[in-house]
Amino acid sequence: MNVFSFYVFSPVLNKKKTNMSHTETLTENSSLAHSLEKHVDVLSRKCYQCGKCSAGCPVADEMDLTPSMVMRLLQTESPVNDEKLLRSHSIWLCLTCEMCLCRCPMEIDIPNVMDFLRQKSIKEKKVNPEAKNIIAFHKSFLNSIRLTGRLFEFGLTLDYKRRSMALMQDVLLAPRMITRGKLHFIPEIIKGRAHVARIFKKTK
Amino acid sequence: MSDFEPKIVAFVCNWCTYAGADLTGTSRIKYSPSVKIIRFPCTGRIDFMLLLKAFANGADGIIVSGCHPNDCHYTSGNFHAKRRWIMFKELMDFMGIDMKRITFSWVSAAEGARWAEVVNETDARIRELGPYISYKEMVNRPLEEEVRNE
Amino acid sequence: MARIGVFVCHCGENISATVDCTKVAESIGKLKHVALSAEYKYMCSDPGQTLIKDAIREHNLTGVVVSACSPRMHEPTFRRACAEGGLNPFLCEMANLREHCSWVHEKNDLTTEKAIDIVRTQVEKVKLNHALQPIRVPVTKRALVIGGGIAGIQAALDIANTGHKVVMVERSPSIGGHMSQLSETFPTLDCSQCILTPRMVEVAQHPNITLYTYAEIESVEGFIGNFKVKVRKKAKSLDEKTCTGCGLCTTKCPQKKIPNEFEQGMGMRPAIYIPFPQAVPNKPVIDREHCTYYIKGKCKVCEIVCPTKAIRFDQPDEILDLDIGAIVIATGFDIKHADFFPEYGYGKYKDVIDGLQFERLASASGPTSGVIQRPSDGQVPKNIVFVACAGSRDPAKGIEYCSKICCMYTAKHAMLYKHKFHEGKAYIFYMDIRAGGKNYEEFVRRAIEEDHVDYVRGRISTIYEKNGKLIVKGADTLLGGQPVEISADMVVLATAGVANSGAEELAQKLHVSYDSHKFFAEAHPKLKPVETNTAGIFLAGACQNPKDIPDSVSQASGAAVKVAALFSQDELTREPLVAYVNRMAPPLYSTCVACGLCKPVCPYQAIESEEFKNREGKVIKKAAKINEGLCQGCGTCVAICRSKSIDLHGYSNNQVYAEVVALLNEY
Amino acid sequence: MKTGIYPGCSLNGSARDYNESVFALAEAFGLKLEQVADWNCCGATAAHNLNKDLSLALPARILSLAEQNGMDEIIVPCAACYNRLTVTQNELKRDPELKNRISEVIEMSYNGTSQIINVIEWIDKYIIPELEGKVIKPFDRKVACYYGCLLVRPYKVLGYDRPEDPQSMDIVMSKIGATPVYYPFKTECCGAGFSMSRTDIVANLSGKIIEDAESRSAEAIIVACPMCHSNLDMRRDDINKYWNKKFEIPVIFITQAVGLALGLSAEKVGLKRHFVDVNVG
Repeated sequence: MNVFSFYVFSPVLNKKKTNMSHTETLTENSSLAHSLEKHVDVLSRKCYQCGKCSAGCPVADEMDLTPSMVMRLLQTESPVNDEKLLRSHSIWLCLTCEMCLCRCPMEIDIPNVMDFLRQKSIKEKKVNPEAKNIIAFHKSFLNSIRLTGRLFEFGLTLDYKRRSMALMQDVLLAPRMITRGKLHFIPEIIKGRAHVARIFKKTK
Repeated sequence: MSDFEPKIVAFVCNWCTYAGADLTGTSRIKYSPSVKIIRFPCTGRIDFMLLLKAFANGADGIIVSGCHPNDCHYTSGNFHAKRRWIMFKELMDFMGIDMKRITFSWVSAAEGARWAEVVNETDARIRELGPYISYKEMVNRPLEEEVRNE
Repeated sequence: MARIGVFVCHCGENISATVDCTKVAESIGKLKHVALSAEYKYMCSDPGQTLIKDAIREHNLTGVVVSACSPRMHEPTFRRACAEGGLNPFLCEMANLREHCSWVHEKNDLTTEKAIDIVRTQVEKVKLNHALQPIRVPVTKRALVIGGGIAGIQAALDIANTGHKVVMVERSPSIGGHMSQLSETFPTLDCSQCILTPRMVEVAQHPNITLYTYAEIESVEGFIGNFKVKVRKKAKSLDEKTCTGCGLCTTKCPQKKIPNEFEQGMGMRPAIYIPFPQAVPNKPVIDREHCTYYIKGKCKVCEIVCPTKAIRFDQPDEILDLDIGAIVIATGFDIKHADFFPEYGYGKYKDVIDGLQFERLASASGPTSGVIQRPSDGQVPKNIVFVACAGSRDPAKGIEYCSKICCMYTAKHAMLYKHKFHEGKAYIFYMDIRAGGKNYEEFVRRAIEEDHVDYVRGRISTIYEKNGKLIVKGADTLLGGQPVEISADMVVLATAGVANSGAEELAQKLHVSYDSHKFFAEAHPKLKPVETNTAGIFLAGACQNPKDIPDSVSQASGAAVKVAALFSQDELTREPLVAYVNRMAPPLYSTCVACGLCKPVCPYQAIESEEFKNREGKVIKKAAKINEGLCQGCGTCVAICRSKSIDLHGYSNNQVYAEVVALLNEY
Repeated sequence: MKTGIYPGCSLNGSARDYNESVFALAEAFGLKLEQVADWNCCGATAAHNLNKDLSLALPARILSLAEQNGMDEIIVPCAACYNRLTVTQNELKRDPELKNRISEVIEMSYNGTSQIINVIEWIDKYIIPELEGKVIKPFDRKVACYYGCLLVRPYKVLGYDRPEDPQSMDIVMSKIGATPVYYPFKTECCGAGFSMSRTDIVANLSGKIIEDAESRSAEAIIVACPMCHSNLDMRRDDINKYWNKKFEIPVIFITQAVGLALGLSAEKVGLKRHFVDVNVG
C-alpha cells in the first residue's frame, strides 16, 4: 500500500460545503470524521497539526497514536485509517485530563473525540487487546453502580480481578486499607437502586 | 411553507456594510438570494418611512445595517439612525409589524463573513415567520372568510 | 421621455456562470423606457466602453445602467465612459450583479431573478437622476505623516522630495520606530541602525519636512485636499531651541529606575531621557509620570545642572492647527508580550523573552552590548529554544492570522545566536516556515544547513522552570507527535504582531475603517492596498498588518506617489452628491420653515440659514441653506427634515422610494 | 439559601478522611450540610468512556434529587464528581432536546437550578470570611498546591479559576499561614482512573508530580480531589518502586489543612487514615 492510498479510498475529500442548508448536497459519507461532525459536533478538519496536544499529553509516550496523529488519521477519511483508529491502544490510554483541549489553538474537543472513538470501538468489537484491563475496570465499575447505585470498591476490585485475571495485584494494599477504615465489605445499597438499573437499561 | 421565497430588503450604508457585502462577494461566501441591497450614503440618510413603504410593497423582512458605533464615515450618522430607530420601532410595533422581521446590525467593511451571517440569520428567521401579511389584511381576512361562509 | 440603456456584463464568467445574463438583458429590455438592453463579455474593456459610448449617441440615451461589478470598483470607469459618449456622468448608475449576486449565490433561477430585480431597481432609479456638475475644491499641498517609523520616514522623504511640504507627527520622543530597535535585518544581516540612522537624520534636516515628536493627533476634520488637523505637542518640559542635547541632565537625574521602553524593559532609564543615542531629535524629554519634581514637588536637579538653562517645568501642552491636503497613516504595530501566554508562565520567567527583547540583547548598542545573556543571571545561554507562532494562528487566543514576519526573524535570531556563540544549540519550534520573499527561503536554508539550527515541527505545550533551567515540552509532529522535552537556558517567543495601541481611537478620529484586530483597512484588498475608504488618507507599513521592512518601505513609497499625484493638481473635483434645500418662486421661497432641526445633526457645519427680504428690506422668510463646499453628502439632514425640504443628489427621496418599489414589484 | 452536599462514592469509601474533614470544618463553623437524599454514583470516567447518555443520565438524577430536596447549591468535594455534574448541567442547558431525552431516561423533571460548587469555592464563601481569629495553629509550611485536571478543565464549562497556574487553593493556603511554592505541576494529570488498570502509568505520572513538589522543598502536597489523593498517597509504594526512590512528602486535603490550622485534632480530620505519615507536630 503506498502512502497516498488514502486519497484513493477517500470518497469525498473535496466535499463542498455551503452556508445554505436547503441547497446542501452531501454525498453519503460513512467516515469517522463525518460521523464525528454529525454526532458530537467536532470538526477534525480544523486541526492543522501543530502537535500542541501531543506535546502536553501526559500519556503520549505510551500511545501508539499520539493525539495529533489521531486527528490526522481522521482527516484522511480513509477506511483503512479509520480502522486503525478504532483498533488503537491510544483511545483507551487517554485519561480525559483535557490538557489537549485546554491548550488547543483551534479549540478542538479531543477528549470528546476519544470518547466517541471508544464507544464506536466497543460497538464494532474492535477493542485493542492491550486495553482489555482498562475496559475490564470500566465495566466492573459500571456494573457495581448498576447493581447497588453506588460504587462498591471492594466488589469492584473483586469483579475487576475476575475480569482481568490480575489476581495478585494490590493484595498487599487491601489489609492496609482495612486498618485505615477505607475498605468496606458490605455494599451500600440505595433505595433508588431499581431506578438506577432502569437508567442503565434505557441508555444501553 | 417550503415554496415560500421571502423578499428581504437590506438598507445599507455605502462605507461599511455595502463594502462589507462586496467583501462577502470577493471572498465567495454564499448566502441566501432572498436579500436585495439598496445603497445609501449613510444609515443616517435612511428615512424609516422607507421601511413602511417596503412592507407595503410586499417585503417580508428588512435589514438595516451600517458602520459600528464610532466608526461612521461621517462621524455620527449611525448614531442618528440608531436614535431615530429607537423611536420608530415603537411606532412599527404599534402598527402591528413583528419586530422579528427587522434586523438592525453593524457590519464593517472588513466583515464579509459577518454580512453573510446577518443575511442567513435573517433569512432563516423570516422563513420561520412566513410571509408578511399587513395589519389591514389580517383584520380583513377573517371578516371576508365570515362573509364567504354565510 | 426617458430612454435608458442597460448594459449587462458577463465579467468573463464571473457573472454569467451563475446568472443567466441573456435572460436578464431580455427581460429588462421589455421594461418601459428601456431603449436598449445589451450584454457583453467585458463591459469595462475598451470595446465594452465603446459599446456604451456608441449606444448613447445612437439611441440618444438619457440614462445608462451598467449591470456589472460593485460601483465601488468601476463606477468612475463607466461614468467617464458616459461623459465621453456625451452623457452627463451622473446619469449613469451601476447594478451590482457580481459581488452582491453572482459571487454569493448558486446557479439557479432565483439568482437570475434577483439579478433582474437589482437591474430593474437601478433602471427606476436612473430615470430620476439629474445631470450634475462636479464641485471644485482647492488642494492644500501639505501632507501629514502620522508615525515616524521606517514606513513614515520613507513616505515623508518621498513626498518631500517631490517638492511638497510634509508634517511628520511621532508619538514618542524620537523617530525610528521598531526598526531602530532591531539588531540586524534579514535576509542580508546588515545592521539595522546603520541603514536607518542616515534616513532619520535626513528627515530632521529636510527643508520640506517639519517634524513634531512627542506629539499626537488631537482631531481631524474636513475632507480630501482640505483637512483641518489639530496636533497636540506634549510638553517636553524643555526649550528645544536652547537645549544643545549635551545630555548632562540625563546623567544627573536621580530617578534612574524606570524600565526603558526602547530596551523593551531590559534596561533602565532616568526620568529625563533621550530614548537612545542615535535619537532624532537628539534632545531629552521629561517623563512627567516618573519625574520626582512632578510627583513630589521638589528635585529640579536637571534645571540646576543644565548649562543652557533649557528646562521648562511649567511648559504646557501645545495645540497646533494645521491645514493638510493628504494624510499618510504609518503608525506601525506592536507585539504581544510574554505575559500573554498562560501556558508559558504569564510572563513570570525572566528567561522567557519576546522577539524584540532578543533584538535588544543581540544589538551591539543594547543593554548587554550585543552579548546574548540570560536576563536572570547574566549567563550566556548554552541553548535557546525559539518558539514560532507564539500567539499567531491561534484562534483560541483571538489571533487567527499569520504575523508574517516571525518565521524570518526567528531564523535570523537563531543565526545571530549561533554566530555569536558557536557551541550553543538553537532549536526552533515551528508549524510551517513561511519564507516567501526575495532570498528568504535561501536564508532559512542557510540557518538550517550552515548554522545547524535545529528545526522541530511542533508547537510548545508548556514551559516551566526547574533548577534554573526552563523545561520546554513540545512534540515532533514529523515523528508522529513524539514528545520532545528540552531543558533550555533561554526561550524566545516569536509573539504575534498586533495593532499598535491607540490605533482604534486614531481610526475613529480619521474616519477610516479598521478590521476586527484594529489594523487599518485598505480600500480594496488587491487594487487599492494603499488607499483607505476615506479619500485623501493613505496607509503605509505595519499599521495595516504585520509587515517586514521591504514591504513597509515599498508601501510607503506607494502612498507617497498617491499623495504626490493628488498634489499635482491645484483643484480637485468632487462628486456633487450633496444635499440641497428646495427653492421656489416668491412668496413661498422654500417649503423649509427654518425649524433648525437639520443644523445640529450635520457633522460638517454645512447648514446655514438664509434670509429672504421684501422690497422694504424686512425679513419675510428664513430657510436653511447648504454650503456645497462643506457638505459631504451623508444625508442625515434629509432623513431628519420634517417637511421634506432637504434632498440629496444621487439619493433623493424620489429615487430611494422608487428603488424600494421597483425592487419589490415586477413590472 | 439551602446548601446540600453530594459526597460521591469515594468519600464514602477510600476517601473517608476527606469526608470527615469536610464535615469537621462544617461543624466548626456551624454550617449545615444535608446530603442529597438517596444519591447515586456520578458514573465517573467509566461512564463517559463507554456510554455518553449514561454519563449524562447518572449526574442528571443526582441534580434532580437535589432540586427535589430544595437545594439552591450543592457542594461537591470530589473534583471528579464536580466535573461530571457541572459538565452535565452545562450540556443539558446547551441542548434542550438532550435535556428532554435525559429527563425521560431518568423519569424525573430536571431544571438545572441547583448551583454546583467545589470545595474551594465553599471554603471561600463560608469559611474564609469567618476565619479571622480562628487560626490557632497556623499551617506554617511550604506547600505545593495540586489542583489536578478536573477542578479547572474544561475551562469553558467550569469557568473556575484560570486553567494554567490556578491560584484559588494557593490563596486559601496562604490565609491559614502556609507558603505556597512555585509549582508547575499544579494541573498535570496524576493518572486518575488508571489507578487499578494501569498502575504503571499512575506510578509514572504521580511520581513526576511528587518529585517536582519535593524538589521545590515543599513539605506537603495539598489536594482537593479524592482520586488525586489516592494516587499520590495510597499508591505511594508503587510510585517509590517505579521511581526507585523514597518519596516521603505527605498529601493532605485542603479541608484537612484548614482543619488543622483551626486546631482540630489529626483524628478529627482523618489524618490517621493516610498511608503516608503526616507529621502534625
